[in-house]
Amino acid sequence: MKDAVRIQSDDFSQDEEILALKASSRRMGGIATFVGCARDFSEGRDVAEISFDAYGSMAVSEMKQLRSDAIAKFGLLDARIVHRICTVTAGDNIVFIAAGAEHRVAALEACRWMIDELKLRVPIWKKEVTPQGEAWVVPHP
Amino acid sequence: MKDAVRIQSDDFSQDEEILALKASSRRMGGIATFVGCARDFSEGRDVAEISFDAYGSMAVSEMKQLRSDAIAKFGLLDARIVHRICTVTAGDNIVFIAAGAEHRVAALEACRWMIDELKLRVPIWKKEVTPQGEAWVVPHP
Amino acid sequence: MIKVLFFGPVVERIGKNALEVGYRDDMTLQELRDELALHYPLAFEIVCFFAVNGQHVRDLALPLADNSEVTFMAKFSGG
Amino acid sequence: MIKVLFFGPVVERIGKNALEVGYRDDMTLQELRDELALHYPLAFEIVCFFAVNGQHVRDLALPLADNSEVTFMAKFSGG
Repeated sequence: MKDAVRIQSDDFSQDEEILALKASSRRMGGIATFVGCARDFSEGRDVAEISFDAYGSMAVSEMKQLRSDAIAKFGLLDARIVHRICTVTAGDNIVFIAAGAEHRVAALEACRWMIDELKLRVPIWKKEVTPQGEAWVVPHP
Repeated sequence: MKDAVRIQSDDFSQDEEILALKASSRRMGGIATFVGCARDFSEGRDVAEISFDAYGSMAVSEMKQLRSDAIAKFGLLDARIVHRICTVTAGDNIVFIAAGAEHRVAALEACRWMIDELKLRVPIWKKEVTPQGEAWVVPHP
Repeated sequence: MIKVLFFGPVVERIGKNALEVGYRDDMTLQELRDELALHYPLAFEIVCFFAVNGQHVRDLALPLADNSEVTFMAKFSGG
Repeated sequence: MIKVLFFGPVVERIGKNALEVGYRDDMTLQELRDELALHYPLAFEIVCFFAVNGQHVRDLALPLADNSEVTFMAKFSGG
């Protein structure tokens, strides 16, 4: 089975990830997921493609820590985080978060918390290629 | 392509549902999903299987209304709701909710709202089969 | 004729999933409910939602049309 | 020797993704930052996170050990 936390170039399968998540417990009643994907338009500009840079070793260790923190904070049965580092175009998947818990509230809250925290903690940067040139994305507060 | 709102006996594929959701727009940056599944233990009792009864025609029309309401309320690009009506055992999928939006907050909030509302609005009832016999599930307030 | 439907936990307490009640002029949902509750008190203990022709109805004063499909439902537990 | 790493938008402003700085006794993260900021002011305008050996560091008074890996990072935009 694939690691619960990964950085990879290839796309991921939600079915495969959910199956792996479920394998951890037969008490899981709720699974919340978030998929972030590439848009063809951002901040008023067309976007042809998005590429990434990452501090790979730190990004993976931060994602592992984030997963453990979420499991402890929300009493999850399991959680998974996958981030692609490659060049993507509109519609392509970028990030996958899954939280599994006995009941839905914990799963839903943990999923939201994980994607919010990932954006704050994990050293990955996004560059948009537009008809006007390339630009690193400046996140809003 | 399958309908965005369905009641069915068969299992569903998250990959297939997400692909269908994404097909509606290239502006979709965030997709939140919720999967409810059968647990082997509930309210202190082992659960061998779960079966369902539904007021089918009303359930589908309520689910369609719920999807439209969510799209309008949260400015979603698309949403999908699938509920299985059959007999399931631990680990099996029961319900699938997906919300796709330009940005993650709308998708995450809509997903949570839809599963909460589904439980309040949609005429479906769950019966648990335990070693002590069968019992219709009484939802907590 | 009014067609009355039951589902899930209500069926179990009524012993059947449908029955028919003769239509009377100016009949309201409240009257139909009270009449059935007299015959099936245990079932109506758990009834808390009402639908007419597949639409949620909150106001029991609603007059019923002939040939309506009326449903008395327990709290939902899907999802 | 201190190994200094840069990523993404910072690389673009520095012109390279790594450099080495001689180690001095009692050297702090603040001193290293100030020294580099003098040479690369544009890059340090956007630096807002610091890591030492792959761990977030918030206190710039942290003394650096020889052979540390130090990273000066712009706001993250992953996810």
